[in-house]
Amino acid sequence: MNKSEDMSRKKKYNLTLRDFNTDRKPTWCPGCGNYGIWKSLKKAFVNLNLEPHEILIVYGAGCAGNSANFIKTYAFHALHGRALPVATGAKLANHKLNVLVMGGDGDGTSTGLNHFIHTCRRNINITYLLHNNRIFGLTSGHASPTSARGLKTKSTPSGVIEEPLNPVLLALAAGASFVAKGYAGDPLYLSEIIKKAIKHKGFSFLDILQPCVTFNKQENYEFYRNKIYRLDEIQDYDISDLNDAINRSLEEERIPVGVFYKVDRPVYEDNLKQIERKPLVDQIIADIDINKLLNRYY
Amino acid sequence: MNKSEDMSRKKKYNLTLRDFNTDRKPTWCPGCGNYGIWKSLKKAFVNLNLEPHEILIVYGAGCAGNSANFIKTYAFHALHGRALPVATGAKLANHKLNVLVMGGDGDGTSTGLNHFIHTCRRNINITYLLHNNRIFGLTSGHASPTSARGLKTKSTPSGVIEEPLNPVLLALAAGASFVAKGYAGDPLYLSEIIKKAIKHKGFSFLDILQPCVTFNKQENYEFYRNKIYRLDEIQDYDISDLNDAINRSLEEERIPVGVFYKVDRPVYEDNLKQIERKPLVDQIIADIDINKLLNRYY
Amino acid sequence: MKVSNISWKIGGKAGDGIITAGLIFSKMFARKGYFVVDCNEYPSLIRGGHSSYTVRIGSGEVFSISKDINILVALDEETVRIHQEEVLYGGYIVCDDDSFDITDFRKERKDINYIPVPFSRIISELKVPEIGKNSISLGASAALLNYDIEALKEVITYVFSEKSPKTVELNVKLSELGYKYIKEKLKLSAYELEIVKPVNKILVTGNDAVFLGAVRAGCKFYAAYPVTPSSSILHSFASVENDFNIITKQAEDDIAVINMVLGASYAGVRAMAATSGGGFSLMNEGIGSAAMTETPVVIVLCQRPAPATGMPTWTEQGDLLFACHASHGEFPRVIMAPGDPEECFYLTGRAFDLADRYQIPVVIMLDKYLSENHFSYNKFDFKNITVNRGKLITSSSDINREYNRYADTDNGISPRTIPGVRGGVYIANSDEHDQYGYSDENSRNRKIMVDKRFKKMKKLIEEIPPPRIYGLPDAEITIWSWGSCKGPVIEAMNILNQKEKKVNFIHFTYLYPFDSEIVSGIIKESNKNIIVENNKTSQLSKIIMMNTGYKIKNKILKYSGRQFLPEEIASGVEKIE
Amino acid sequence: MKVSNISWKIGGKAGDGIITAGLIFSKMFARKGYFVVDCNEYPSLIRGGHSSYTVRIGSGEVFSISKDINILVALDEETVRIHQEEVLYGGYIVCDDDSFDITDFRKERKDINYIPVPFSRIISELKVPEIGKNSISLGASAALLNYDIEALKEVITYVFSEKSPKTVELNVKLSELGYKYIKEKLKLSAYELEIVKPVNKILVTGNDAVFLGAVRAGCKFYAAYPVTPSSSILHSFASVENDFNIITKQAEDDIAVINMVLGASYAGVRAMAATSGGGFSLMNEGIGSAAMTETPVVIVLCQRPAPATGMPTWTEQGDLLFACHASHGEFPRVIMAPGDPEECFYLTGRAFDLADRYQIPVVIMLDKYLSENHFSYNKFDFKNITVNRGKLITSSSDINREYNRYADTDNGISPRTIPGVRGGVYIANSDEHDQYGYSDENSRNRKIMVDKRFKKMKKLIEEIPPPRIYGLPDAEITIWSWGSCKGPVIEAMNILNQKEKKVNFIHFTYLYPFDSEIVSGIIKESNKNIIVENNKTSQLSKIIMMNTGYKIKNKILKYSGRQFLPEEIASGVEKIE
Ligand SMILES: Cc1ncc(C[n+]2csc(CCOP(=O)(O)OP(=O)(O)O)c2C)c(N)n1
Ligand SMILES: Cc1ncc(C[n+]2csc(CCOP(=O)(O)OP(=O)(O)O)c2C)c(N)n1
Ligand code: SF4
Ligand code: SF4
Ligand SMILES: [Mg+2]
Ligand SMILES: [Mg+2]
Repeated sequence: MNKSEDMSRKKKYNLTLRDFNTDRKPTWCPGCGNYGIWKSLKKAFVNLNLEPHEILIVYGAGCAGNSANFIKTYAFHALHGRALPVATGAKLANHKLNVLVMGGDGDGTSTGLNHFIHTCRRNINITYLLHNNRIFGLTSGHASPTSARGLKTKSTPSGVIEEPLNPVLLALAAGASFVAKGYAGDPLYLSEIIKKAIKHKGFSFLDILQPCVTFNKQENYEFYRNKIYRLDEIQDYDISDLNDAINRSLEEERIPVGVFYKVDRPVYEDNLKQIERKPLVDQIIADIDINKLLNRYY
Repeated sequence: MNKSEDMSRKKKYNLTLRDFNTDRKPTWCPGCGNYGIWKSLKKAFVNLNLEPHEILIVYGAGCAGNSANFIKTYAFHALHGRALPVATGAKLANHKLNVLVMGGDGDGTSTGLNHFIHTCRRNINITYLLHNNRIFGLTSGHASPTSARGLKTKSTPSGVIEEPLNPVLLALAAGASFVAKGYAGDPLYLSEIIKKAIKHKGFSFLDILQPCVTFNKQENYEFYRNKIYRLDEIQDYDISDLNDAINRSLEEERIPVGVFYKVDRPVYEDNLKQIERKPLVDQIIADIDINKLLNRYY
Repeated sequence: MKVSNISWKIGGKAGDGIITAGLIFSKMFARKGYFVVDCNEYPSLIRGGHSSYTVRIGSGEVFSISKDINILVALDEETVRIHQEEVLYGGYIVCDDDSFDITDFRKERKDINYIPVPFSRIISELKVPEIGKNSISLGASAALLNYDIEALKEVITYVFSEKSPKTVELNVKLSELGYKYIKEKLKLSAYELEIVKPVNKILVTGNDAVFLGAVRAGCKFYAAYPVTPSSSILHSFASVENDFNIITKQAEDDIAVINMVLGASYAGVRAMAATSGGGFSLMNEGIGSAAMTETPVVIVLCQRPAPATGMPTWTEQGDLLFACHASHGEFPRVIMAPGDPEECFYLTGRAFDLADRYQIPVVIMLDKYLSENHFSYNKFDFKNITVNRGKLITSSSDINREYNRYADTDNGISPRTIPGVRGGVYIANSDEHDQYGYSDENSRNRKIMVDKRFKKMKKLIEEIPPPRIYGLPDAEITIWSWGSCKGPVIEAMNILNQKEKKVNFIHFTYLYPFDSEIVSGIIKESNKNIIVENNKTSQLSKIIMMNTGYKIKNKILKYSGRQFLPEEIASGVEKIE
Repeated sequence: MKVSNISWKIGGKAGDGIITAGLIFSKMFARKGYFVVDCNEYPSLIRGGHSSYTVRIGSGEVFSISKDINILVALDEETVRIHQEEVLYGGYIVCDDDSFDITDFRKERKDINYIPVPFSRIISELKVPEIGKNSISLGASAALLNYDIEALKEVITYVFSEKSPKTVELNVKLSELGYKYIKEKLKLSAYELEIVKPVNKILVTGNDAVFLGAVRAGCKFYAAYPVTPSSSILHSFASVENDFNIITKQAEDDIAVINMVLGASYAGVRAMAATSGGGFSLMNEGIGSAAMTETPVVIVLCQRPAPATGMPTWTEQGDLLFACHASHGEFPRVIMAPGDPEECFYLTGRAFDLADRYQIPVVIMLDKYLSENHFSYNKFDFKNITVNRGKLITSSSDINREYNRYADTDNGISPRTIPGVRGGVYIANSDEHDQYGYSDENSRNRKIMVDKRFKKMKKLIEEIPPPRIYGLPDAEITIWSWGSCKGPVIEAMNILNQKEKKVNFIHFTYLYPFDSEIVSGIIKESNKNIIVENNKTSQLSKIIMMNTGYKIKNKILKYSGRQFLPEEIASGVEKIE
C-alpha cells in the first residue's frame, strides 16, 4: 500500500470544527487575534472537506506558533523562523499532502525572512499564513520588522527608527503567485481568503492583521475596523495586474484586505519529473540497483 | 586625540588609482567583470578625494569578495553572506568612516538576503555594491537566486526552475533610499554611479551587472551591450517616483542602468542621540561612573 | 518566633502580578539590610499557566532558596495543590477561602496554619482590578512577619511610581488593608526575623550584573535578538542608551547580531551580544570569524533547557561542552561561568579585558536561574573593574614601519589598528592570511598562523584563576560544580557541615582554557569526590576527565528544568555515602 | 626498471587541466587492475595559482600517496621549483625546456633525469589550445612507463566524450605525439610496473562513495548549499535526479538545507545534507531540532582548515570535538568518520539505518583529502547495504489506540507515523513535549523525556563497532588515529614494520557514542602509544582521555592544510622513540 494511501480514501463523515481541536485549550491572552485566525482556519478545513491527517501545518515559534498545540492535524513545530524550509522539504517528500505554514511576523520577517523571499520565488504549492501583530508577542513585546515607526517597546524605548517592512509588497517583489491580506477580527471573511489561498496552485501568501491586545495596544480592533476595506468590493480591481497590486500594497491611510494578486505560474514540484508518477514517499527503496551508476566510475 | 582623528586631516597629496592598489595582483579570470568594477571603484575614491584609511570596505565571500586582497583600504573580509551586518556594526561604532560593502549575488541574495532587506529598511549610511554575475563564481558555477530561469549549472543540470530574484525591485520594496544599477563593462559610467551612491546620505544600493566569462557564458559583454540603456537619458524619468522605479525594474527586454530611485529619508544613525556629538569610538571609557545606575537596583 | 531566616513563596497564574509582588517582597528586606535570594518560575506563555516566586531572607548570608517554605501565599487553588507539600511543619498558607475550598487541603496537612484573607471581597468592595490581590497579600505577609509596614509602602511607592501616582496610592492602600487584616482581625504574627545592621542593599539578577559590568567596562555597542532568558540585558541596555551613549541594536537575527558586534569591535569599540542556546547555535560561524580575524567579542550565553526550543523559561546547564568547542576549527577562546550576580559583575569586566588583550572571543555562561533571580548586595565596588584594551593602536604616530597586523609576536598577540588611523590599513580576513592579512594558502604560512593564534594560550592559562575552594581544607567529601550551582552547593555544604560531615566545594568559574596541572593538583583521590551539575550528562566531569584523566564517579545531576535546592544536594551526598 | 609501485605527479597553474590529466592517469591504471590512490591540490581560485595532482600506482595494495615522486610532469617552471625536491634519487622530470631554463635546476639535482618534451612547439604547430599540453604529457608519461598507449587512448576517449568527438580526436592525437616523442626520439623507458591481474577497477573519491552509498540506501531527498569540499556530492545527486527519482535541492542557505532535510524526513523519506565547517556551524540549531523532534537526519561534514572561511580547498581534521558536541543541549547522536572511500560507502548505508532506527541525527565526517581524492576498488558490494527503516508506521492499520508518538518505551525508541496516515496525527515539537507531542514544561515530564531520549544510548553503544586494529597483535608501538589518516598511517606502519619495528594501528571510524570499556580494554599502557591527527589540538586524544582517562602523550600532528605523507608519520614515530 502506498504510504500516502489514506489520503485518497473516501471521507468517513461530515467534518466539524471540533474535529480540528486537540485536547489542549488555547493559552492566548483573552481577546488575542489568534483566536480569530484559529477559528477561520478550522472553518476553511471543514469547508474544503479536508481531514486532519491529510493536512500538515508547520509552525514557527511565537504566540502564533503556539497554535501547534491547538489545531489537530499533522504538525511540525519548527525552530523560530524555520517553518518554511521544513514545509518545503515535507511538501517535496510528499506533494499529495496539503501543507500550510503558520507563524508570526517576527518569525517570518525577522529571522525567517530569507526563507520567505525564496519560497515566494520558488512557487512551491504551500500556503503561508503570517500572523502579523506587528510585534514580538511571545518574548513579551519587542519591536518587529513590521512594527510602525515610532513604536516604543522594551528594545526600542525611544521608538522604532526603521522603516517597517511591508510583507505584501515584499511577497509581490519576490515573485509570489498569490498574495492576499486578511484580518483576524473578521474571521468569516478571513476563512474565505484562507480557502482561496489553499486552493491556489503554487505558493500562496496571506498576511493576516492580528491584534495583539497585550503588547501592541494601539493597533487594536478599533484601529483596524476604521481602516479596513475589501479589495473585492473595488469595481475594476484586477488581481492579475502586478502594478495594481503593488499600488494597493503601498496604501497607508486605509488598508485593503482580500486577494491582491493571483497569477498562474509554473509550480515548483510540477517541474520535477522525479515525482510525476508518485510522491517520493511512495517510492520503494528496499533494493535499489546501483550497478549502472557504478559504471560511471570506471 | 580622537580615535577617528586622522580622517579629518588635510589630504597630503593628490591621490591616484595606484594608491588603492595592494601588493597583490587580482586573480580573477581574464575578462572577468570584476576588473571593471575594481577600476571604477578606485576611480570613484580618487574623484571623491578619499584616502585609503578613511574608507572601510566589508567584503562577502566569493570571487567578488576576493577583491579584499586587491583594494587598499581598511577591509574586513567577512563570512559568506555576512558583510552587511559587519558593516553596520562598524558604521555605528564610527559613523565618520566611509563604509562600503562589496559582495556577489550569491552572497547577497542567497545566504545574506535577510541582511540585505533589513539594511535597506534601516537606511544606514553605507553603500552596497552587488557584483551580480547571476552565478556562484567561486564555487565553480552553481545557480544563484538571480540566475535566469532555465540556466543549466552543476546543481541544476535540467535548468533553474525558480523565478530569479530582482535585487533592484527587492531593494525598492524593502524601502531603500537609493537604488541604482550599473554595468561592469562600462567602468567610466559605473564609476559615476558609484560616486553618487557614496555621496547619498542613507543606504545606497547598486546592482552591478558583472559578466562571469567562465561560468555564465550566455550573459557576456555582447549580451549586455545590446540590452543596456541609460536611465538618465530618458527625458522625464523621475528618480523620486517609486512607481517609476518599480516599473523600470520590471523591464525584461532591455536593461536600464543608472539611478532608479533616490529619496531623502531619515538616516538611521542621525536618529541616534548617543553619537550626535562624537562617534562611539571616540568616547572615553576609562572610568565610567555607574553610581547613578546602581541606584536603580535599590 | 524569632528566626534567622525565612522562606516565602507566592503563587498564581501568569498575569496575576506574581513577579511584581515577589520583587517588592525581596526589595523590602534588601533595603533594610537583610540578605535576600529569590527565584521566579513561570511558563513560556503570556497569560495563564502557573507562576511562582520564592524569596528567602536571612539575617545572615543566604546563598540560595531552600526547599522548605515558611509562608506560602496562594492566589489560587492550584498554588496550594502544587506547593502545599513544600510548606514546613507548622508553616503558614495565606489564601482566600472564599475563592476555593480548603477543607481537603487542611485534612492533608493538619500542621499547617491556614490564614484566610478575603482577597476577592476586598477587591470587589473597592472595585479595583483583580491584580490588586498581590498588594493585599504583601501587606498580609508583612504583618505575619511583624515587619515594618512603612518599609513595604516605600517599596510599593518606588516600584509603582513608574506607572502613575494613582497606582501607587491604590497599591499602598491595598497593602495596608492586608496588613491590618492580619494585625487587627487575626492578631497574628508568625515569625520575626532577627535584626540586622540597616544597610540599603541593591537587589540584582545575574543579567543585571552582567549589564552593569558591561556598562562599567565601557561596552559601547550591544546587539541582540530577543530571546528568553537573555532579554532583560537587552532591556537594560536599551534603557540607558542616552545616559551612557551606548548603541543598542535589536538586529534581524542572531547571525546579524554576532556580525554587527564583530564589525563594531573591529572598528574599535567594546561590543557585546547576549543570547540563549538557539541564538548561540546560530552565532557559531560568527564566533569563528572573530577568532580568525582576531577581533575581540564578548558573548553572553544564558542557557535554558534544550535541545531546540526546549523550555524557554526554565533553567539548565546543558551547553558547556558545546560552548567550549563551538564553531568549526580550532582557536583559543575563554569560557567563563559566574556563580552568582556578584561574579557576573566582576567577570564581565574581566571578559572585556581578556577579549581585548588576547583579541579572542569570550563567552560568559549564565542560565535562566542566574539570569533572572535576585541576590542582595552591599553595592558593587565598581572601581574594581578597570579597562585594559590591550595592544590597540589608535594613532598613526604609533605605527613605525610597514604595518603588519598579524605579526607573529612572541606571545601571539599583535598590535591592532582601528579603521581611520592613517598608515594602519589592513584586511581583517576570515580566510587564512599572512601577517598583513592577505589571503594565503601556503602550508608554511598556515602552520605559522595557527601556532601564532595558539601561542596566546600560554599566558592565558597562566593568568586565569584556578577554581575556588570553599569550606574546610581537611574535608573528606569534595563537591565539584560550576556556574549557577554555586549557591545551592554552598547551602548544601553548610547543611552537611552542621551534620558533622566534612565537606568542601570546588567551584569553577573559568571552564576554558583549563589548567590541567593546577586542577590535577587539587584532586584528592582519597576524598569522596562528587559532581553536582544541572544537566543530564555531567559535562563538567567530562571536562575534568578530558584534562586530568581523573574520573569523578559520584554524580548528583538534575535536569528537570529546575535549579537544585540545597536539601536535594545534601541528601544526594548523604545517599552516596 | 621493474617496480611494484610508482608515484607520478603533474603540476601547473589552476586552469591548465591538471585535474583532468591526473584523473586520466589514475583511470588508465585502475582500469587495468592496478591499485591507485591519488591526491589533488589546488588553490581557492578559479584561474591561476599553482595546482598539482599526484598519483600512486601499485601492483599490490597502496593506501596513500607517498613523499617520493618517480616522475614529475612540470607544465611550468614553478612546478619544478616547488616539487623538484620531492623527486626520488634518479627520478625523472618531464618538462618543456623551450618554455623555461632548467640549467639551474639541473645543477641542484644532478641525479635527476630531465626529460625535455616540446609541449609548446607541438601546441603551436598544431594550433591547438594551450590546455592540450596535458594530453601530450600523458602520452609521454605512458611511454616512460612503457605502458600500453591504447589504455591511455581508451580513457581519453571516455573522459572527453562528454565534450565532443573533435575534442576526443585531438587529445588522442596529442597523447600519441607525446608517446612517440619519448619512444622514438628519446628511446627511453624509465620504469615498468609489475604485471597485475587485469580487473576493471572503479576509481572513486570519498564524496563519490558517500553519494553511492546514499543512493543505494534509498536517500530520496538531498539538499545542499554549495561549498568546497562537499560540492561534488551535490553535483552527483543533481546528475541522477531522474535516473533514481531523487530530489536535489540547492537551498537559499545552509539553515534552509538542514530544515528542508528535516521536513522531508519528517514526511517519511530518507534525506541527507552535506556541507563543510561553515555550513555545519549554521546547521547547529537545526541539528538540535532533529534531536528534539526525533527526526532522523544524515549530515555529511567535509572538513577543511578553519576557523571561519579558512582555506577552502585544503584539508584538516579540525571539527571533531565540535561535531561531537554541536548544538545547544544534550541529546544522542552518532558521529562517524570513514577512513577511505570504501568505508564511506558502507558507513553511509549504516548512517541511514542508524538515523532511522534510533530517530537521531547522524554525522559522517570527511575532509577535503578524503572527499576529493580517488581510490581504486574492485566494485563495491552494494548488496551489503540493506535498508532498515526502524519503527516507521506507514499504514493506519498499524495504529491501535490513541497514538502517542513519543511513547516512553523500554529502549527510548517510539514508533513514528508519517503525515498522511489516518489516526497517526501528532506534533513533531521543537519545544519540550509530552508523549503526544504537546508542549509541556512540567518538571516530571521533562525528566522523563530527557531520559527517554538518552535510553537510546544503551543499545546504540552496544551495536557500534569498536575501533579496528590493523597490524601485529604483539606490537610495541601503537598508533591511534581516525578518519582519513587511515591510509597514510597504514603505509607508515608498513614502512616501520619493514624496519623491524613492531607497530600496530588502532583506527576509529565511530567517534560518538564512545564505548569507554572496550577502548579502555584495548589500551596497552606498556606500549608506546602515539596519536596521529591532522589538526593542532589532538582532538581524538581528548576524546579518548575524556572517556577512558588515559592520556596519549606522544603526538604526531599536522595542521598545514595538507594531509600526512606516510614517511612523515614513520619518521615522526622514529623520532619519538
Ligand atoms: C533562535 C531564536 N531566537 C529567538 C527566539 C525567541 N523567540 C521566540 S518567539 C520570538 C518572536 C515572536 O514574535 P512573532 O514571530 O511575531 O510571534 P508572536 O509571538 O508575535 O505571535 C522570538 C524572538 C527563539 N525561539 N529562537
Ligand atoms: C557558510 C558558507 N557556505 C558556503 C560557502 C561557499 N561559498 C563561497 S563563495 C560562495 C558563493 C559565490 O557566489 P557569489 O556570492 O555570487 O560570488 P561570485 O563568486 O559569483 O563573485 C559560496 C557558496 C561559504 N564560504 N560559507
Ligand atoms: S501576547 Fe499578544 S499575540 Fe501573544 S497571546 Fe497575548 S495578545 Fe496574543
Ligand atoms: S569565475 Fe567568473 S566571476 Fe569568478 S573570476 Fe572567473 S570570470 Fe570572474
Ligand atoms: Mg508577532
Ligand atoms: Mg556571483
